[in-house]
Amino acid sequence: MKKIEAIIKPFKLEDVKDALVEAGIEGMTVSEVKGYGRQQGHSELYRGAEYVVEFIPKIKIEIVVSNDEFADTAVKIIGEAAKTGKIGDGKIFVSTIESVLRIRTDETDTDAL
Amino acid sequence: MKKIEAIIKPFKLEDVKDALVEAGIEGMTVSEVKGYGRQQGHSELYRGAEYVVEFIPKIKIEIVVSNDEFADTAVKIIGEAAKTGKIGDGKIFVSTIESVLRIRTDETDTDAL
Amino acid sequence: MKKIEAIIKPFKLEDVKDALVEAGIEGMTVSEVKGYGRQQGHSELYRGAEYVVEFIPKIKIEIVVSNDEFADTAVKIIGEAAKTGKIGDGKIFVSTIESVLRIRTDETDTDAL
Amino acid sequence: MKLKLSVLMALFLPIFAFAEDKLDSGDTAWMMISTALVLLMTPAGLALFYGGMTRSKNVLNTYAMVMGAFVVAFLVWIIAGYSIAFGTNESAMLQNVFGGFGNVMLDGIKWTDLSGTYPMFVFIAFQGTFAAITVAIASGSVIGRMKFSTWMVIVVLWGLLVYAPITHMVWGGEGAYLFDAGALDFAGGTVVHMNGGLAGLVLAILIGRRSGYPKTAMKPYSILFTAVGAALLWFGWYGFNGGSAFGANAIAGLAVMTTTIATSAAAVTWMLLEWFIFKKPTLLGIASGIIAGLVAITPAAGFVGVGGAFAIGIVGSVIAFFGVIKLKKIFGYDDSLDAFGIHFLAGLWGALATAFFALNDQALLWDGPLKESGDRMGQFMVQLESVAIVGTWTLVGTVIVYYIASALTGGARVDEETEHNGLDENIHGETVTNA
Amino acid sequence: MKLKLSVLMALFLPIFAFAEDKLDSGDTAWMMISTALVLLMTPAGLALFYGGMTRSKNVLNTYAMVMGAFVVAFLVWIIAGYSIAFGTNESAMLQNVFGGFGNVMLDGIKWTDLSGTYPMFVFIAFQGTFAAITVAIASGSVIGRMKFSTWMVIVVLWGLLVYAPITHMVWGGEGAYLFDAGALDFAGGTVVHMNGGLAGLVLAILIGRRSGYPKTAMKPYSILFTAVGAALLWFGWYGFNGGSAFGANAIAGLAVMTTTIATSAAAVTWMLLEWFIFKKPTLLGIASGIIAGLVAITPAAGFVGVGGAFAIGIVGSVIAFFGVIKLKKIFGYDDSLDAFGIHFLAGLWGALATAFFALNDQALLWDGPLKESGDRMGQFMVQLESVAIVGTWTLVGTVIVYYIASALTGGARVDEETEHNGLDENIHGETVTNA
Amino acid sequence: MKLKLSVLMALFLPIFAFAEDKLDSGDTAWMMISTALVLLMTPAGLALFYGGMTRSKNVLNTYAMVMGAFVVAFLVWIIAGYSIAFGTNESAMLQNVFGGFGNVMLDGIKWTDLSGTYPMFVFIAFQGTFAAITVAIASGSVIGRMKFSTWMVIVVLWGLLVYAPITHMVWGGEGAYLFDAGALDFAGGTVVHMNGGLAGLVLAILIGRRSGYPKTAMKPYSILFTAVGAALLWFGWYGFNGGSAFGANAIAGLAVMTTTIATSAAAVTWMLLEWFIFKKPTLLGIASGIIAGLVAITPAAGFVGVGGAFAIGIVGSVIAFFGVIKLKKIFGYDDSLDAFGIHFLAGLWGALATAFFALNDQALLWDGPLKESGDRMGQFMVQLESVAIVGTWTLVGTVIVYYIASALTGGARVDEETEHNGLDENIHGETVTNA
Ligand SMILES: Nc1ncnc2c1ncn2[C@@H]1O[C@H](COP(=O)(O)OP(=O)(O)O)[C@@H](O)[C@H]1O
Ligand SMILES: Nc1ncnc2c1ncn2[C@@H]1O[C@H](COP(=O)(O)OP(=O)(O)O)[C@@H](O)[C@H]1O
Ligand SMILES: Nc1ncnc2c1ncn2[C@@H]1O[C@H](COP(=O)(O)OP(=O)(O)O)[C@@H](O)[C@H]1O
Repeated sequence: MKKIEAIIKPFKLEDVKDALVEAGIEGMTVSEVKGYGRQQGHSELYRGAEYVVEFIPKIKIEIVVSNDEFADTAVKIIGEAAKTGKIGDGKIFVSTIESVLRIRTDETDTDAL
Repeated sequence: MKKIEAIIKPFKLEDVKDALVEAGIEGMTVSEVKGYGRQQGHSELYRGAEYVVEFIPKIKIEIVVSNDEFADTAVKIIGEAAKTGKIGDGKIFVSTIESVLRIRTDETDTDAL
Repeated sequence: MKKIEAIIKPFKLEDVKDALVEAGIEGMTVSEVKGYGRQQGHSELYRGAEYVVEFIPKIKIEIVVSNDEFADTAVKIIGEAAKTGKIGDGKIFVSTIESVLRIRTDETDTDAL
Repeated sequence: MKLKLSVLMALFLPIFAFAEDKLDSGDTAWMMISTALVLLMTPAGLALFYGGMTRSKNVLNTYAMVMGAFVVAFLVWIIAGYSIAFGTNESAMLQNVFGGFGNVMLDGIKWTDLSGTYPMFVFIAFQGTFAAITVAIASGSVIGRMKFSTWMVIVVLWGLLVYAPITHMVWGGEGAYLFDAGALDFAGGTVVHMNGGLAGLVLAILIGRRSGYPKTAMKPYSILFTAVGAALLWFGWYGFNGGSAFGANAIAGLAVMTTTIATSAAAVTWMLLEWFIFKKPTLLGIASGIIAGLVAITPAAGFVGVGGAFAIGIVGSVIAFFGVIKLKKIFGYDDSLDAFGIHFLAGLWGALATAFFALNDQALLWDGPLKESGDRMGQFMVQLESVAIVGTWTLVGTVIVYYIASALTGGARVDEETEHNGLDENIHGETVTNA
Repeated sequence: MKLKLSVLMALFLPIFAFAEDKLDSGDTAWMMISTALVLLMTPAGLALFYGGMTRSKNVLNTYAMVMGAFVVAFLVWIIAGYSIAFGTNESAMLQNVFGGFGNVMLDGIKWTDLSGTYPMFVFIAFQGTFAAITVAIASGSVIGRMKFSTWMVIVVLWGLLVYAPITHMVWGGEGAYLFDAGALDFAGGTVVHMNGGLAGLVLAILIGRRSGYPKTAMKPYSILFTAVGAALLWFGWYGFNGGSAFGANAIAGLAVMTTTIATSAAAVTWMLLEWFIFKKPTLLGIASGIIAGLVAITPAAGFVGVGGAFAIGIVGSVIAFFGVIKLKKIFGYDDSLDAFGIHFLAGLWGALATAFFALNDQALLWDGPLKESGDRMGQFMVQLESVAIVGTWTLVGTVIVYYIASALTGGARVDEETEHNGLDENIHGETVTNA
Repeated sequence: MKLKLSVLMALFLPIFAFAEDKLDSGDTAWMMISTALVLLMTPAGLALFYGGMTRSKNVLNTYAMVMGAFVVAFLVWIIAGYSIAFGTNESAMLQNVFGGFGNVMLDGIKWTDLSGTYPMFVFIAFQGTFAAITVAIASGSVIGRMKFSTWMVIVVLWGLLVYAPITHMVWGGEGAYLFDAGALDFAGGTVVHMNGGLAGLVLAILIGRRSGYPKTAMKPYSILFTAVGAALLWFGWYGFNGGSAFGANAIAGLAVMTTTIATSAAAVTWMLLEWFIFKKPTLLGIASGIIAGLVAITPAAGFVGVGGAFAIGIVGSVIAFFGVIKLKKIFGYDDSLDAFGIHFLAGLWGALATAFFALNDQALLWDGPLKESGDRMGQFMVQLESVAIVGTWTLVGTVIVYYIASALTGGARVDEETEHNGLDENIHGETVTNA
């Protein structure tokens, strides 16, 4: 099983979620994170002192899927839906998950997804 | 070494933590996430417009343990403590961790846990 | 490719980020988490009832790098910059990432980092 | 009746500039601003004080219970409450507890009518804000588990069956039972605070504890809001106590002074108690001390001097502290935001202490044993009697109101899921903050 | 002119203690506190009411638009607004709409001058707070997309070209067009609420909708702040309506009473409408009902009785509810925080309803068909006329002001990125909260 | 003494309705509401203004320092402060700086006593709220690193050793040094703002900077709260400045007007300065300008006209802006929330500017060179002298108070861990918000 972790721009979450659901992926977990990268943050002002906000709000989406094929599909869909073409669009990471348990039913692995 | 990632209902955190500690697992990292899945969110009202809150608050627990045995125990304990039997109880994912460092002491891997 | 996950004390974030950037690592994702471990939390008071805050605010840093060497460097740098020598300094975990996609450009793997 | 008293006072105190049946612009200004100040206390002061102390999932519900209570209770007051409280009943027996329905919808009152030296309409509005805050206080005890519908019905019934008759008995003028007995309650120690606080306890016991209480830590959403609420309540209280002199006169000035002293002393007391006992002085403690002091001085504000204000504030704070920290644990009831612990106990203390600390000054006192013969012990017995009668009426009335309201709304308590998810989400469809 | 009226009233009502040309300390106290109360309404009440309803990324910008509007508009008022509104023009024709520049920078006014029974300076400051809140109301319609610079320019121009002449027409005394016609607007139903609300709509249409509207859910930052804002507005409104009696007199007392009744009734109405239609009574709904009631009773506060206050509050709430929930959807304009839906509609209703509910009481009424001959239909026609004229002036004036301001600041709308990231960040360099 | 002056004024101004030794209900109403307004400024206005600007880990501590300062300082005022400030010393030499202990615990004052035309108790309570806010202002400079216990001791000692004698010198009536010299300080430019602001700086220097200052970005918890605090301060300031006329009279009316003008002008000025210099007008800037304007006009509010108010507000804002943005950096002290930068500098400016902008009007002025002989330069020298003497007293007194308090509480500064984790957690055991 594979885990897809995508870091995207917050305002793209809705689009990405819709695209994934349309493609049949029905479970995901998202969290608010802050990203540091090439994208320049805006600057804030406090009592005349300007400081750059280097960490920019991003959304992390985590999806566990049962096989490589689904993983590829998911990566593709997210990549398309999250793209604006401007710096800071984010990244998608894929890694391996060894086992899964659905707490409610005790189903495991592929059944649990 | 293994990493256990569990997505659970927020109000179960206390029970899960207690059960883990009782079983000798003394370190964990938790974060607030939002989950999308079969569980239906509630609806919110704004100026008469009703919209469904699709992302439901969940808690993610991450635990790194030194071997498969501990991993199995942890999964079992969490699975039991977090269960309500209702949709949305969440999932537990297990993956492999290659190395660990305890920052304070520079101990590594199993010693660091 | 490797993923480094570090759990550190929040007030060390600035130092760690600076050290990483100096070493040429230019992308990272951070999030606010709460840690449970040996470090004792402070106690809060409400209407005379004292309760210990067991989950202590921590920062999680995630960095994906293209090879083992970079991973070692990153772990070393973080380990040094985040150290205070007091309980609760945190841990660093390393795992494998199979593929990476930069959303903006569709570059993959090492190119995407 | 307090109304009468201010007129009577004019005879004793030549420094008061007013004469009967003539509008005095200074008194009118003071009573109008006092009305606005007491209004502010409920939808801003109390709502924030309570809202900040609730768990984040119930903050808006708490606010809605307080703000909703105000608007409903005020209408009830205009429709019939005022008539019951301050109307005059033809039957002398009924007049003891019940002013009748002669002024329903303010029938018979013209905008040019005066109450002493200021418009009668201002008096009615001023009193209406008292009616509204009293029931709103009670909400603090049942937060986090009562249906909003049940609460709204309680507000209606309670205003008619409990608040209005009690007000009549204490402040309803000649022929009213406790008024005739000579009870001293300057601005509502019995009528408002004991009454609202005890109603809270009764409701809390009838509806039962919040699930998880007292095991689960129920953390306040934000004490910052509670502190702001306390500050606004303090501000508004100058209208509450100062306005209860019914004019911009020396008695109002005295009330302003004693209110500030007692409140400050109570806040310092609570802070020190926490510091000595728990090693940590909390902001919630300072805010709670402020409220305890304000409540304690309420029945006494226009009767006591500087020393009395200190004593009432300090002891009132100790008693409320004890109620909040100890009593609640001993008996195990879930008085969620301590309406009983603070309002009932400090109000009770203030009502009784008035007998001992009231200045023996003819120009200040209302008719009663102390004024007539300097009989403090006799006055204390009257105070005891008024406390007992008000307490009993509240107790019985609130139980009746609860059961009717519960029956009308299909049970008073929200279902488990609602309690668990929070009332904000399930009842109101709102969340306290959206990032 | 309202000024005159209070003096005139002294002749009819012997219960009023003042005499011409003599300072009355009670009236002065009341007018000063009323000024402070109305001040509070803008940088605290309205700013919180609006700020809480905006998305988190625009909260500080919303606050700055309201608070900034106040300080700029008040200066504009002192510099020339007052003169245009309350000055006296030598040309009788011009005097219909324009008081001239005789009192620019308050020239010719001494600190010892009186306005009836209290200092002229207090009258000017009091009226200045009205000028400021009116334009601030309009900001609610264009939140989240207008440049701060454009807004500041609008505030300046609008105060001179729209607010001041309208105020002159309605309240500018003998020779002023609508004043002479006998329009009844006690505290600003046309001058303030219709005017500000319609200006909001015009600006909203001219600048266009927020990107994503109405598809995207635009969640309010925190209804808690909105509720506090509503409570502070209510509190301040006693100065707004009560102070519009220009003295601590029986008319002020009547306004205090009708304001409280209409507001409570409107809040309960909105709550019940939501409950029946959407199954959930929201805190935002209660708060909105409060504002709707306050707005609706404003033009009528010192003219109607208890029954009239109930009717005006209840119907005003229904109408504003309809404006906010339905009308906006039907026409598709983005009246972001419902300045038009609530202020214009409830203000319009109140202005017209005054003709029907005003008490036929010589001591209360201002000159006009109702007072002169008990002609309600005639009065209604005058009210209609005043509504039409004020509406037209606002419409045309606001369009002109918008285009000038837009031209001066290189376009009225922020760029896409700013709108997307939030105006707090890009315009002010601030974030609403830092953990 | 200001007390006297209001009585004196009655002789000059026949428009004032009061006569000696007779309670005037309008003046009494005004002074009571002014007292309530000034009270509100501390535990709500200043506490929010400061709380919002602190880092999230110190918000509740900041609030507790301000609210705690109020309650302690008020009690100190009643116990001995009032006596020192407004008592009369038998020794003419001591009377220059010290009113003696004759009125300790308000001994000798009856509730029927008057201060001019309103109750003496109201005067004492009103002045007590000034004593309390003055020391609370100073807390802004030392936030985030001072022990709560040290602070509480400072509040007690400072109220007696610094505030009360300074008040005596300036406002203590005949025989008091600066009063006799003819210093003009209408509502506390020297007594309150310079005094509190300078005390803040002294404490900030003695206790040292926050760790990490000025390198680390110390972000404000929420400017939203700061803006609300500024609005509440503004509202309360009508009591502060208007109440300093000690009656509802034309001077109070003048103060209401000048206060609103100067504040609006200062806010606009600060906004424009930021806009031109930093390209971004911040909400914090608007709020800071409001406070700067309020402070600057305080000593002048009842003495100047429209033009003077504009000038004092605008320049006061420029000076405070310079203090906050530049001076702090140049000298490197950590005046955390700019108590010195805003209160001292704008207060100093206002005190000096009063000499130049005061209207040469016998009915307004207090005794002094300007009134006696139209000698502005002489008046300026008196103002300079009063600024120098108050400054020196504050400086020396605050140093002494600091060292005593520090010694009594085992060092004034919290330990490193507490500073690092935040004072909320370690000192009060509370967190600003619980999700
Ligand atoms: N090496 C990395 N490891 C983890 N996260 C990264 C890494 N590089 C970038 N990111 C995340 O991706 C986001 C976008 O990266 P950035 O360099 O700003 O633009 P782009 O995605 O267009 O290359 C960052 O804000 C950060 O959250
Ligand atoms: N494929 C998935 N990948 C990542 N997280 C998932 C996935 N499926 C479900 N989740 C997480 O588990 C939570 C519970 O899933 P849900 O389908 O609602 O109920 P259940 O756990 O009972 O099957 C979701 O809210 C989401 O956070
Ligand atoms: N086994 C574990 N799995 C995941 N996170 C852990 C684990 N052990 C510790 N942590 C994280 O590391 C943090 C520090 O651990 P702690 O035991 O308090 O001190 P130290 O790092 O000095 O050993 C914890 O707060 C927690 O977030």
